[in-house]
Amino acid sequence: MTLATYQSAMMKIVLARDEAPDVRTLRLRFAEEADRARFFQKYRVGMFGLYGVPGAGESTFCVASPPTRTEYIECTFRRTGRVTAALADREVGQAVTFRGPYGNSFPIEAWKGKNILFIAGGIALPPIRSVIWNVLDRRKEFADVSILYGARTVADLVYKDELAEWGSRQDVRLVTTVDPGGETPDWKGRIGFVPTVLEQTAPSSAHTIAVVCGPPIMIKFTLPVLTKLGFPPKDVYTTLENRMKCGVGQCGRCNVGSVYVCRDGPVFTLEQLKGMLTADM
Amino acid sequence: MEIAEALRADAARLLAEGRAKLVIGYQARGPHRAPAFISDPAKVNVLVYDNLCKQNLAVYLRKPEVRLKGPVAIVATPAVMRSLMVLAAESQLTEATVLAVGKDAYHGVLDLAGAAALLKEKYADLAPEPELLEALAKLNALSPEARARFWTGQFAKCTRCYACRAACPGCYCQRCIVEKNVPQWVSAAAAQHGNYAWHVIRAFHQAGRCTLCGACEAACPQGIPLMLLNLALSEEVAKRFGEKPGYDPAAKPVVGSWKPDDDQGFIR
Amino acid sequence: MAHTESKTTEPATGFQPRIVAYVCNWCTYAGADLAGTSRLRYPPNVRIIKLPCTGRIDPLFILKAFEGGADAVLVSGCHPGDCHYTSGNYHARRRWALFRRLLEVTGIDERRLYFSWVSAAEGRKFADLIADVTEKVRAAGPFEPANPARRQPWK
Amino acid sequence: MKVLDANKLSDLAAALAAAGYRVVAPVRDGREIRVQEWKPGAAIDTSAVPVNSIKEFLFPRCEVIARYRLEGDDFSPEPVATDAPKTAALAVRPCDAAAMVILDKVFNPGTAGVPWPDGWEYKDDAWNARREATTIVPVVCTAADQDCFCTSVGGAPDATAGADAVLRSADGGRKFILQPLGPKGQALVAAAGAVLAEGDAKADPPAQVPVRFDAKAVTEWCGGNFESPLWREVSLACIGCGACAYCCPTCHCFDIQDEATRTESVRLRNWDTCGLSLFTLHSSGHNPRPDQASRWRQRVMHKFSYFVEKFGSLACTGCGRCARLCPGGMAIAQVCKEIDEARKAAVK
Repeated sequence: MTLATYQSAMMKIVLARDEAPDVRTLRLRFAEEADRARFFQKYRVGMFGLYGVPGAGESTFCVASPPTRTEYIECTFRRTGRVTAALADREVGQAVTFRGPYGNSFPIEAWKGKNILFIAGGIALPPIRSVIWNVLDRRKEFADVSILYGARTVADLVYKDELAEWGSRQDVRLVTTVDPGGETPDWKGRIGFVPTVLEQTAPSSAHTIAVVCGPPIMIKFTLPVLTKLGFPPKDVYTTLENRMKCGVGQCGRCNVGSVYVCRDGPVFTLEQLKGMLTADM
Repeated sequence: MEIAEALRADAARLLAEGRAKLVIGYQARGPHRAPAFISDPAKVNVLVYDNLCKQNLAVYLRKPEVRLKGPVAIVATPAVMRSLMVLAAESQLTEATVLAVGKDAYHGVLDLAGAAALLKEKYADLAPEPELLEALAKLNALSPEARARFWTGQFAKCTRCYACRAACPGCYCQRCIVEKNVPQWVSAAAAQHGNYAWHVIRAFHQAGRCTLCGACEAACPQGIPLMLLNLALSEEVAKRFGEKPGYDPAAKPVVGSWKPDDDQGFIR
Repeated sequence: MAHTESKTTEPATGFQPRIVAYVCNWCTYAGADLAGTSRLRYPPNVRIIKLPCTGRIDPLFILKAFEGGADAVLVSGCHPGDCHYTSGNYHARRRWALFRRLLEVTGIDERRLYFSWVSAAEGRKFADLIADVTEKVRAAGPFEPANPARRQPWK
Repeated sequence: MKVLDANKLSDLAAALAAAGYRVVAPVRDGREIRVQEWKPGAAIDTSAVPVNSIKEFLFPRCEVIARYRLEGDDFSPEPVATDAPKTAALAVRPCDAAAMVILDKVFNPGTAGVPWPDGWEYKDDAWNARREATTIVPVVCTAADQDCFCTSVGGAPDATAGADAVLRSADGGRKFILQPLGPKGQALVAAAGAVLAEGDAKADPPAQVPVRFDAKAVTEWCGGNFESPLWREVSLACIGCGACAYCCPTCHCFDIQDEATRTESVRLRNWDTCGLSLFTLHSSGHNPRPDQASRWRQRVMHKFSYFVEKFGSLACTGCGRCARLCPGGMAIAQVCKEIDEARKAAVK
């Protein structure tokens, strides 16, 4: 018997890139066409998966590439423990395991015609990078696209090439910022914490969807600013990353109150979050 | 119930005088004796003391939620006092307010030095239960293979709930070796080799520190005779190094110190 | 460390013990080196793992060797007074004295666990030691497959 | 009706073993009574609630869920063999049988009448295979101790939820009546053969288990009291081990970890519990449940609030093991009683 729930697909690393100190992106190709087809049949932007190296274990990350790119998936992660170290040490041509996609997704079909504001901090850009690319790959379907991205230091900014690309596009408004003291002499972006910069740039909330992802402390201070700017809670989206093991609503690890982040999330609106026991997050 | 009455009076007094903001003692819950956490002098009446009061309350002194409610006064049997001595020797506490209870006596409110003096004066000859000594003697008499079989059977019961660790006042590491996974020294699975490594390392990390209070074995929901391991080590500590931990709040750790003339007959 | 494995070494010539030796860098390893450069013969049954000092040899290392199926473990370092770090071997001595008792009571007796002091000048002692330990372990036979310290195959 | 003498439980076990069942039953093991695989000669002891539940025979403490062959830096998947022997859980407790129905909701979603997001397809094959292969035969409790509280959580000493057959003490403890309750139970009775006699016996009255708290009230209170100071007070005695969760018949949280030799890696599913501080610790160092109070709250909330909300039932069957075995002398029933009282006091 095979345990279907825990069966992983075999993936081959086709590209590996260091984004920032200890932050790495892997581009993975499905070894089996059937696995690829199954994945993309289900995959919507915002879903996550479990990436593994046998002997080290599995780790949960969002799929960082959009469903509009159907030949591969990407993940970006920080090297912090046993599994992420093993993943980071794998090289192009080697294999890793993957199972997913799991969870819910951003309802971007419902956002057509609206402005979209992305707000991300540090290593939390990858979970919404897939949304950004999904929107940009279908650029005509959406109105204004703005991205506010901050990190502790210039070195900690991830996807530097893509930031440059987004910054040079006429149809994207990109604001990058680093925490005070994190700038370099040639830094051209802003200096300040994400919530502060958000308040300064004061984007309009009219017909706008906000997608926020960042460390708990950034989220805590950003949400009130969005409220102040007039964003209704139902139009503010975020994606939670709790510790997960099974990914399928059984292991009990990602509970936030009665919510299983893996099953009921990871994408939530601020409206939903308000009804949740955020102290448990 | 003379002891309990004296305890209640002193507990109420300590709380009323502000010398303690929390008294940890024992209360009855059906046939069980559960810890009582009292901060209101009017509620000291729940305190009881009898020979069912076996839990080593010293374990709570390392719990942040309990510390926050301090300063703490603790109802302490000789076993608990010995744990306090070990904790003091290891710089885990600098002072203590102890409501010292003995087998049939109440010794009043003592500080750390007072408890140390009391232990030396009245409880210097604390010895393991005869049943335990006998069980270890029986185990020693077996062949190595038979001992291995015995422990295979015992460790097979282990669910890795870590009640033994949680119940031990001496197991106060912020992150236990078994929870470290880079590298993973001890298998986390409740299976043969991980269970063996866990129990051996748990016992070894108590070597020279264990006061034979029995909290680990009493806590084990599966009834694994952990005291056999602890006693074997304690006997060796006494025999080789002449040490009996838990009497001197300034003692040097047995493992972690050394003497040039330590026996090395087993080294070639 | 996670990659130890249980495999009984039983070539056609009969039982060949697998002995894991944890040795210190400054004395015993140098002693083993001297045995080699002096062209002294000793049985090839020992796998040497070099550590900075006997003080660094955690009992977990010994458990890991048995977990992977070592038939015996040898731990060796500088003679008392010779420690490169002054007192590492004195600390280790106390630890071993207690740890061997713990292993004994759980069923791993003195036929499986050896301790020695071998200095950088004692190539001969090292060779003789390995020969003697190998003989003793050969006599003791393979480490029991069912011993609780050993990893069992996953079902 | 099918009856057998009270001292013939082992004969029944032997007959079932001979018929190809793996029999698991409560057997005395030193100071404990433990549900374990019955071996010839072992005396089945129903005198007290065993220290373990039957959970571990359907959801083992550790289990291989994936396997890989390692060759240098390469690896390839290997098949996993799930062990699901035909099993009879004999003379176990009604509260354990009831717990398996609760666990079905987690491991076999969709089929147990549980509301679940559309298209949820993740069933646990291993659980389902073992569940299918297991015939559960509880014995009606004729005695209860002060830690039993099945009647407070919708159970009863003679409840048959999750049971395929039931043993009833009869004729003042001299006999057992074995009553099949479904096809699996009937198959077991048939397999038992001549050990069971056709006869007549009068069932003894089940134990009296007083209702200790109002579970509905606890659920209701939990819904609005996540931040209550009561959690901090009642959890002071908690020393942070997993004794309660691992003896619990309904606790089902687990961890997934890899273990490898040089040639083989297994992905293991190990029991885990919200009581341990590492359970929710993020690799960043952030811990959503930083203290024992929040961890203990999770335990109570999960059983009495979240599970009710998600699955429509409590995740507690009142077996009382957690209270009997808690090294810190805690009792969930006591806490529920305090909650019930706190609620009543608040209403006044």
